[in-house]
Amino acid sequence: MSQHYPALLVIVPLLSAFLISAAGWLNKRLCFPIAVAALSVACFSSVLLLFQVLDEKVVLYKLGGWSPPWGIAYSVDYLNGLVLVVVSVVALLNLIATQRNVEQEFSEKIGAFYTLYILFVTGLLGIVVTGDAFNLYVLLEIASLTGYGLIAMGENRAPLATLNYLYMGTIGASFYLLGIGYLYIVTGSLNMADISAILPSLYHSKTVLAAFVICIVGVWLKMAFFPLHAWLPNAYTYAPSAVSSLIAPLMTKVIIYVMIRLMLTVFTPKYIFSTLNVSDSIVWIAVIAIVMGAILALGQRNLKKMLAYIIVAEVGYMVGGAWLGNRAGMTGAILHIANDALMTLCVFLVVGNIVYKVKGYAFEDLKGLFRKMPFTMGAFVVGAMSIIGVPPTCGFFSKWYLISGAIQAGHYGFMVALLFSSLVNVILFFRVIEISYYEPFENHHGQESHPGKIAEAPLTMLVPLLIVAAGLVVVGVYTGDIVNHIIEFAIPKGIV
Amino acid sequence: METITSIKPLLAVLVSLCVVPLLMSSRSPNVREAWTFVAASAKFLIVASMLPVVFNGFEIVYTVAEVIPGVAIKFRVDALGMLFALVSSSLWIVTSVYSIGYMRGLKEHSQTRYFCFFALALSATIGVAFSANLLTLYLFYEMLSFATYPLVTHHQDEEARSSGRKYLLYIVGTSIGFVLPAMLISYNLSGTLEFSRQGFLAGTGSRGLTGVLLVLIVFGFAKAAIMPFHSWLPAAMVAPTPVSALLHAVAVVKVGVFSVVRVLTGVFGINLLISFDFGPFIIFVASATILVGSFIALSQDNLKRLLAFSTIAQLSYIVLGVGLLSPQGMTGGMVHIAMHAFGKITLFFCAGAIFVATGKRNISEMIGIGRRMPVTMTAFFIASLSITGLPPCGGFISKWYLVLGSLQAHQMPVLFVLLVSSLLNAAYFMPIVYKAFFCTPQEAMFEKGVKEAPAFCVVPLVITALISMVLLFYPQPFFGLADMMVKSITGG
Amino acid sequence: MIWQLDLAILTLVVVCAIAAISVKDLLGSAILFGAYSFMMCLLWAIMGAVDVAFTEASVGAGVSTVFFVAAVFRSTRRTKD
Amino acid sequence: MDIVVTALLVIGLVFFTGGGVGILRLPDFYTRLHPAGKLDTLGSLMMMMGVAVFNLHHFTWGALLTSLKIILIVVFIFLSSPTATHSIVDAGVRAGLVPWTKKERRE
Amino acid sequence: MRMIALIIIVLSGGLLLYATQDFPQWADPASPASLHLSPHYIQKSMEETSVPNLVTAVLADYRGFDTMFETTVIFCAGVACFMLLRISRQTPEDRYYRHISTGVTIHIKDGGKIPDKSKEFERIDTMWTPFDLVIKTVCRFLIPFIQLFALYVIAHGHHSPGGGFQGGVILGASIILLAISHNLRTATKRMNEKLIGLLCVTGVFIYAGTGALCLLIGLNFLDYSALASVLFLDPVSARSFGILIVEIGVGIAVMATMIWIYNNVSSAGKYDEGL
Amino acid sequence: MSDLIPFIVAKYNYWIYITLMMIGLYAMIAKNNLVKKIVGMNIFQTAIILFYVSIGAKKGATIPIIEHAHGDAHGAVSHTIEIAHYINPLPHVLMLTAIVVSVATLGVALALAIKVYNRHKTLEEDEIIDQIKGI
Amino acid sequence: MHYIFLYTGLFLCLLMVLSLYRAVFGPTVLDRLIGANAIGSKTVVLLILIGLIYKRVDMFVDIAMAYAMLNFIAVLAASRYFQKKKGLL
Amino acid sequence: MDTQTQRKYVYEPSKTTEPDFPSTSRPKGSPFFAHLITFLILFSLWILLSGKFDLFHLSLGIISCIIITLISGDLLFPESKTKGLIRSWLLFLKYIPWLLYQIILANLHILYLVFHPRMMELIDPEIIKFQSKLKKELSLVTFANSITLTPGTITVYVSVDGNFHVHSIDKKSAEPLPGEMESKVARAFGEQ
Repeated sequence: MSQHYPALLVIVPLLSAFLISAAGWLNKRLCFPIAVAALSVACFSSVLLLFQVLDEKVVLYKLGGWSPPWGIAYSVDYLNGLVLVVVSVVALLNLIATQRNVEQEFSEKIGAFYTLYILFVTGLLGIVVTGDAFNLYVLLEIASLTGYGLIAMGENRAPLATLNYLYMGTIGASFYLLGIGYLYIVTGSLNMADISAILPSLYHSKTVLAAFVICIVGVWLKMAFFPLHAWLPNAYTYAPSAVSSLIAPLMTKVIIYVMIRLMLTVFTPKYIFSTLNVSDSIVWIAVIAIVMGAILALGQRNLKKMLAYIIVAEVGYMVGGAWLGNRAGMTGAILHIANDALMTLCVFLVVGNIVYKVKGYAFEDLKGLFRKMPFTMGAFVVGAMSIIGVPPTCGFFSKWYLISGAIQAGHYGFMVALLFSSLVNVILFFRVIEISYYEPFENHHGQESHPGKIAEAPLTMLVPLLIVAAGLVVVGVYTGDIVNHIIEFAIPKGIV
Repeated sequence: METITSIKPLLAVLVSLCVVPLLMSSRSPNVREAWTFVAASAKFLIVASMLPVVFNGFEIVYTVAEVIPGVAIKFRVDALGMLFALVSSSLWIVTSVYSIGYMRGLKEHSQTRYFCFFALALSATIGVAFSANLLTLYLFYEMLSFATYPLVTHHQDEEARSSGRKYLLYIVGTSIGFVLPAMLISYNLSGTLEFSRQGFLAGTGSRGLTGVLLVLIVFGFAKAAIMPFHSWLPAAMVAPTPVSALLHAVAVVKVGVFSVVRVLTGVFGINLLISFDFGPFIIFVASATILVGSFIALSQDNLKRLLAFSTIAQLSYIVLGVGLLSPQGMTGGMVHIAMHAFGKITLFFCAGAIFVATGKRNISEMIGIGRRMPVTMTAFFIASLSITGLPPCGGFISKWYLVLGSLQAHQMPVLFVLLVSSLLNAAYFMPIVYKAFFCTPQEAMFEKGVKEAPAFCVVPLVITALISMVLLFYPQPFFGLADMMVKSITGG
Repeated sequence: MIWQLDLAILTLVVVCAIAAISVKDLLGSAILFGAYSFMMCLLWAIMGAVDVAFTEASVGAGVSTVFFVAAVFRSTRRTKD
Repeated sequence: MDIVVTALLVIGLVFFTGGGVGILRLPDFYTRLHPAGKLDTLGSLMMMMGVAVFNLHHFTWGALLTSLKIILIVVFIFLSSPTATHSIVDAGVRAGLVPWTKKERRE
Repeated sequence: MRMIALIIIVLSGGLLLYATQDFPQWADPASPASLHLSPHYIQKSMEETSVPNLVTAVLADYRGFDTMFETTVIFCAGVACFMLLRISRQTPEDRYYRHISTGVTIHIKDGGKIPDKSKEFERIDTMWTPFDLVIKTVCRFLIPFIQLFALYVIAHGHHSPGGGFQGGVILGASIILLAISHNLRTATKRMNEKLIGLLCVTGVFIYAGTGALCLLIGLNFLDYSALASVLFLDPVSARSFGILIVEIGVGIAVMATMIWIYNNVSSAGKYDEGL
Repeated sequence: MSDLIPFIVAKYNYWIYITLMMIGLYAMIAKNNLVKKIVGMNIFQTAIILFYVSIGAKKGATIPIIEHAHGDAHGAVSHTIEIAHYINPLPHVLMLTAIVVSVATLGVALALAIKVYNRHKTLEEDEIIDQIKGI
Repeated sequence: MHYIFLYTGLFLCLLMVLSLYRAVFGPTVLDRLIGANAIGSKTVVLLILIGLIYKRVDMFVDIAMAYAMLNFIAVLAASRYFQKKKGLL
Repeated sequence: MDTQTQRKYVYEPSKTTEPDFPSTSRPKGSPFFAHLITFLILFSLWILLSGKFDLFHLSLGIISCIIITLISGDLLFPESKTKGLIRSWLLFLKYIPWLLYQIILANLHILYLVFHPRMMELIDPEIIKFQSKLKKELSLVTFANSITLTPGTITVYVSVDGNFHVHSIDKKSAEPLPGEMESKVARAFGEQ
C-alpha cells in the first residue's frame, strides 16, 4: 500500500466526498463522521508520504500506469510533502473545530456543505501533489468552484463578493491555462519536469517570456497579490466563519505554493533569476503590497476584514521572499506558507468561536470578550503574536528568514516593509485586544448576557483551537529541524 | 572556561511557567498564593544551586532546539547572568509575599490573572538572564514585554489603557523596529548570534555599520529607558505597586539594562568598542539620561512617578559604567544592577505600603507620615541612602567603583555627572524623609487611626531594606560575580 | 483545417462576441451568446476537433443558452450597458 | 450524379439566400418569420439531400447508414423547425408585439 | 473603469501579440506541439487501448485522471448551485391550485393544502401559463428519440465523436426540454431532486470507484488493465471496457448535474415552476 | 498578395483569439451588469479554447479518429498509422475539460447572480454598491 | 467536388452574415432569436459540409444531429421566456 | 412604428379545458404492447444510428432501448392505445408527399416575395382566425405544423378545441385555409 500514498491522499477524500453527498440525501448524521475519517486518512497518508520523501527524495506515482510525459504523474518532493502535511492538518483541525458552526449555520444543507468542504480540500491536495501542469488547472478549478459555493453561503454581501471573486478567479485560472498553453505550443509537453527539461533551449523565446508573465499574473490574481487583491477582503469577510477559517489559511498559501512550483520546477530558477531580470521590481511590488495591506488593514473596523487585509500583506511577504532570489528568502517564503497557514487558521478559528457565541465580528461585538471567553482570546493572542512575529511563535522565524534574505540580497526596502508591517500588526492586534480587554461586555445580538460569567465556546471548538495555538509555538521551536531536513532540500542547488 | 551541560537553566525558566496552569485552575486564593510561593522558592533554589558551579569558573549550557542554522534556543549561565538571575529570583520571593498583602489589602480584582502573568514575567526574566545568544535573549525580552502588559494595565480603566498603549508602543516598537533588524544584520555579518567574550561582531563590519548597529541596539532595548525612549516608564506606574516594584524596578528595566550590557560586551565586545571609540557616545547618552532624569524627578509630586524618574536616572548608571569601558567602571555598573534593585524595590514597597495604609499617592500629602508608619519610613530612609550612594548602604559600593572607573578611563566629566546626580538624588529624597518625620503636629496630615500596613506588606520591605544595608559589608556574591565577568571579558 | 472557412467564421465570431457584450438587453445578449457558440462549434469542426465541436454543440446550444435564459428569467432583463 | 448533387446544393443555397434576404428585408417580426421558418427548412432539406446522395457515391452499407442518418436529421428538422417557429411567434404575441399591417400604414 | 479596462486590455493584448511572433505557423505539422507527445498517442493508443477515437482514448485513459476531476468539477457545480439557491424550508405560503377539468384557479391562503397528487387539482404558481399544444406534443415525441440519441453517443464514444460528457449533456437537455415544454413539476415528478442528487453522486462514484477498484486489485489508480482479472479479458480490451464504464459514469453524472443546475436556476431554488 | 495570404493564415487564428479574449476581458472589467460580465467571462474562456484548438490543428491531417480501424481484440492494427495523418488529439482532450469547467463556472456564476438579484433586486453593480452604502 | 463543397460552405458563411445582421441589430429580442435560429439551421448544414470536405461525413453527422436537437431546445427556452413574463421589456 | 397609433394586440388564451399531460397520462389498459412497440421503434432507430452489428453494440442498444422505454415510454404513447396505429401511420405517410409539394410551392412563393423589388406592396400580413373540425390532439398539431410549413402562414395559436389563429403574409396565402389541408390531415388521422 505504501506506494499508493500519493493517490490515496487525493482519492480517499474524493470518494468520501461522494459518500457524504449520498449521505446528505439518506442520513445526514453520517456526513460529519465520514468527513473526519476521510481527512484523517489524508492526514495520515500525507505524514507517511513526507517520511517516505525523506527517505526517497522524490516519490513518483503514475496514474493509470502511464509513464509521465504521456500520462499524468504525481510527483512528491520535499516542497509538496511539507505543504501536503500542512493542508491536510489544517483542514482536519478546522473540520473538527467548526462542526458546531456548521450545524448552526447550515443545518439544512449539511450534506452539501461537507461535500464541498471535502472537495475543496481534495482540490487543494491535488494541486499540491500533482506533477502535471494541466491537471493542476483542473484541480484549481475544483478548489475555486467549491470555494465559491462555500463563500457565497455567508450573510448579506457574500453573493456579490463571491461573484467578484468568481470573475477574478476565473480570469486568474484562465490566465494560468493560457500560460500553460503557451508553454505547450513551444515545448509540446504538459508535464512539469518534462517542460523544464525542454525549456533551457528556449530561454530567449518571446513565447516563453509571455507564458511566464501570463502564468505568474494568473497565479497572482488567484492569490490576491497587491494590485490584484480587490476581491479578497470582501470574500473572506462575508464568508461563513467555518468557511473563512478553511479558505483563508489554505487557498492563498496553496496558490503561493503553485507560484513557487512554477518558479522552481517549471521555469527553472536559472530562467527566473538570471535570464529574466525582473526579480527586483517584483520584490518592490511585494513591498508595496505589504505596506498597502498593512495600511488598509488599519482602516478597518471589523475583525474579519482586518484579518483579510493582513492576508494581503502576508501574500506580499511570501511573494517577495520567493523573488528575492536567494536561499534565505526562498526558505522564508516556503516556511511562511506553513506558518501562515497555521496562524491564519488560529485567528480565523477564534473569529469562528466569537461568531458562534456573540453572532458578530465587528469591533463593537468584541467588547469584554477576554472575560467571557478567556481561552479563545488567549489563543487569539498567541495567533496575534505569531502574525506580529514574536518569538518563539513560528511567525517570527519565517520573518527572520525573509528579512535575512532581504539583507543578503541587499534589498533593504523589503526589510523595512516587513518591519513596518510587524509594527502595524502590533497596533492592529492590540487595538483588538484593548477593545476586548477593557470594554465591558455588551449585548448586541439579543442574547442572554451575563457580563461577568465565562461563556466559552464548546469544547469541540476550543480544543482544536488550543492545539493550533500550541502548534504555533511548537512549530516555531522546531523550525530548525523543518528547515534543515525539508526546506533545505526543497530548494534547488542553483539558488545560493 | 569549561562548560557543563545541565538542564537546570531550563528548569529555572520553566518552573514559573509550569505553575501557570496550576494557578489558573485553582479557585481558592490561598492555594494560588501557596503555589506562587512554592514556585518562587523553587526558582530561587535552582538558581542558587548553580551559584557554586559558576563561582568555580564553569559555565552551564543547555540547548533546547536549533531553530535557525547556527542559532539555537540556548541557555548559558555565566557570571553576569547569574548575578541578574540571583537578584530577580530572590526578589520574586519577597515580592510574592508583598503582593499577597497588597492585593488582599486593596481587594484587587482578577488576582488569578495577576499571579499568572507575574509568574510568566519572571520566567522571561530568568530566560533573559541565562540566554546564550541574541535570539534567545530577544525571545525572552519580547515574552516579557507581552507578559507585563496585562500587569501594567491591571486596572483596566482609561488611564491604564493609555499607558498600556504607550508601554507597548515604546517597548515593542523599538524591539521590532530597532533590535530585530540589528540582530539580523549582525547575523548576516557574522553568521552567528552566540555571545562571546570578544563579541562576535569583532572584525566583521566597518565603523559606520557597527555604529549604526550600536545605536539601534542601545536605543532598541527601550526597557533600559535611555532617553528619549524613557517615557513609558512613568506612564507604566499606573500598575499596582508590586508590579511597579518588581517589574519596573527589577525585572523589566533591569532586563533592558542587562540586555544592553550583554550586547555591548557579548556582541560588540569591549575591544571593538574601544578600537572604534564608541565609549564617549554611550557615556554621553547615559549621562544625559542621568541628569535629565534626576532633574525631572525633582519636580514630581506623585511618589511613584518620582521613583520612576529616579529609576530612569539610576539605570543609566549601569550603562554608563559599561560605557566607561574600564574594568572598574564595568564592575561598578554590574554591581549596581543588584544594589539598585534592592534599594529601589524597598522604595516601591514603601510607596505601596503607604498607599495600602492611607490611600495617598502624592508626596505633598505625606507630611508627618513617619510618625504613624515609622517602620516603613525608616526603611524608606535606608533605601534612599542606598540609591543616593551613601554609606551605610550597598549603593555606595557601586557608586564608588563607578568613580574609580571614570578615573581609570580618564573621563573627568563623568565624575562631575556622578557628583551632580548624587546631589540631586539627595535633593529629591531627603525632603520626603524630613517631612515624614520632622514636622509640627499642626502640619501632620494623619489621624490617629492610621497605622502600619499589614504584616505581609511590611515584612518584605524591612527585609529588603536590611539586605541593602548588609550588602555594603558583604557585597558577595554580587561583587564576585561582576568581578568574574569583567575579568573574563577584558581577558584579565 | 479548412482555412477559407476558418477565416470567414473567425471574422463572424468577433462580430458576434462584440454584439453579445454590447446589446442593451440581457436576453438578447444570451441569444447572441448562443449564436456565438454556434460559430465556435463550427470553428472547431473546421479545425478538425470533432469532439470539442460536439461538446460545444451540446453545451453551447443546449445547456449554456438555456441556463442563461433561465437566469435572466429569474432575475431581470434590464441592463444599462 | 455530381450534377444532381450540385443542383440540389445550389437550389438549397437559393432557398437559404431567400431566407437570409427575407430576414433582412421584411418589415416586422411576424413577416420575417415566414422566410426564416420556411425557406431555411427547405434549404436544409435540399442541401442535406444533396449530401446524402453524394455520400452514396461509393456505395457501402456504412455510407447508406450515414445517408439515412442525414435524412433522419432532415426529418428532425421538419419536426422541430415549425415548432420552433410557432413558439417564437407565440412568444411574440404574448410579448405584445403588434403585427405590421398595411391598413395601419395607410391610415 | 472603462479607461482602466482599456489600458489593461491594450497591455495584455500587446503582450500576447508580441508573443505570437515566435509561434509556429498555424496548422504547421512540424510544430513542437505536434511532435513531442502526440505521435505516441496517435501511434500507440490503438494498440494499447483499442479505441479508434484518439480523443476518447487520451481523455479517458492516458489523461483519465483529468477527466475524473472534470466530472468532479461538474459535480461541484451542481452541489454549489444547490447549496446556493435551494430554498428547502417551505413556509406556509399562498398556494394556487387549478381545477383541471374546468380550469378554475383556486387561491388558498394560510397554508391550507390540497395533496399534490390529487387527480382533480393541480398545483400551479402565479406565473402559470397554459401549455402550448404544439410545443407540448412535438416535444413529447422528440424526447425519447433525443434520449436514445444521447445513449447512442455515450455508447459509441469509442468509434465516433462523442462520449460520456456529450451524451450526458444531451440526456440532461432532454429532461430540460421536458421541463421547458411542460413545466418543472412534470420534470421533477419524473426525476425528483433526491434521485438527481443520488444519480449525480453515482455517476462520479462509478468513475472514481473504477479507479479505486484498479487500485484495490493491485495496479495503479485508474489503470484499467487491472480490470482484466475481473472481467476475464485481456488487458487491452479491459482498458477499452474500462473506458466505457467510465464514460457511462460521466454520462450519468453530467446528465444529473445539468438537470440539477437547471432546476435550481430556473426556479430560483423553489422548485415550483421553472422557465 | 501571394505572400500576404499565407502570412495572414499563419497567424490569423492567434490574432482572433487575442481579440476575442480582450473583448471578454473588457466586458469583465468594464461592464456594469453582472450577467454581462458572465457573458464576457464565457467569451474569455472560449477564446482560450480557441487558442488551444488552434495549436492542435495540423495541415493535411484528418480528424483524430482512426480510419478503418479493423483492430482485433488485441488491438493490433492491420496497417501502420501515419503521424501526419491525424490531428494532435491532446489539445482537444484538454479543451473538453476546459469547456466542462467553463460550463460549471457558468452554472455557479448564474446561481450567484440570481442570488444577488434576489437580495438587491438589480443586477447593476453600481446600484448594488449604492444600496449597500446607503444602508 | 471538394471545391464545390468548399464554396458552398463559404456562401453559407456569407448568408450567415445576413442572419447575423438580424441577430445583432434586430430591433426586438425576438428578431435576434430569429437570426440566431437561422444561423443555427445554417450551421447544421455547414457541419455536414465540413464533414464532406474532411471526407469523414459519418463522424460529423452525429454532431449535426445533436446540433439540430439542441438548437431547438435553446430556441424553445428563449421563447418560453415570453410565455411566462409578459411584455417585451 | 408610430407610437401614437400603436395598439396592443390583445391576446386572450381561452379559459376552456386543456387536458394536462402529466395527470392524464396514466396508462389505461395493458402498457405492455405499447412498450413493445416503443421498444421496437427505438431499437430500429438505434440500429440506424449505430451502424455496428456486433454483439456488444447490439446488447448495448438493447439495454439503452429498454432504459428509454421504461423511463419515457409513456411520453411517446400516453394513451397506451395501440389499435390502428400502423394504419394511421400508413395514411400519414401518404400525406407527406402532398405536404412536401405544398411546402415547395410555399417556399417558391415566399422566395418570389422576398426577391421582389416592390415587396412591401405585395405583402399584406394579417391574422385570421378560424375553427377547425379536427378533434385529436395529434391531428391538430400536425395541422398546425403543416400550416406553419406551407404558404405564407404561421400558426400563432391553437387550442385544444381547434381554435386556430394564423398569421399570413398576404391575402393569397390566407385564402385556402382551412381548406384542403384540413381534410387531408383528418383523413391521415382517420377522423373522417
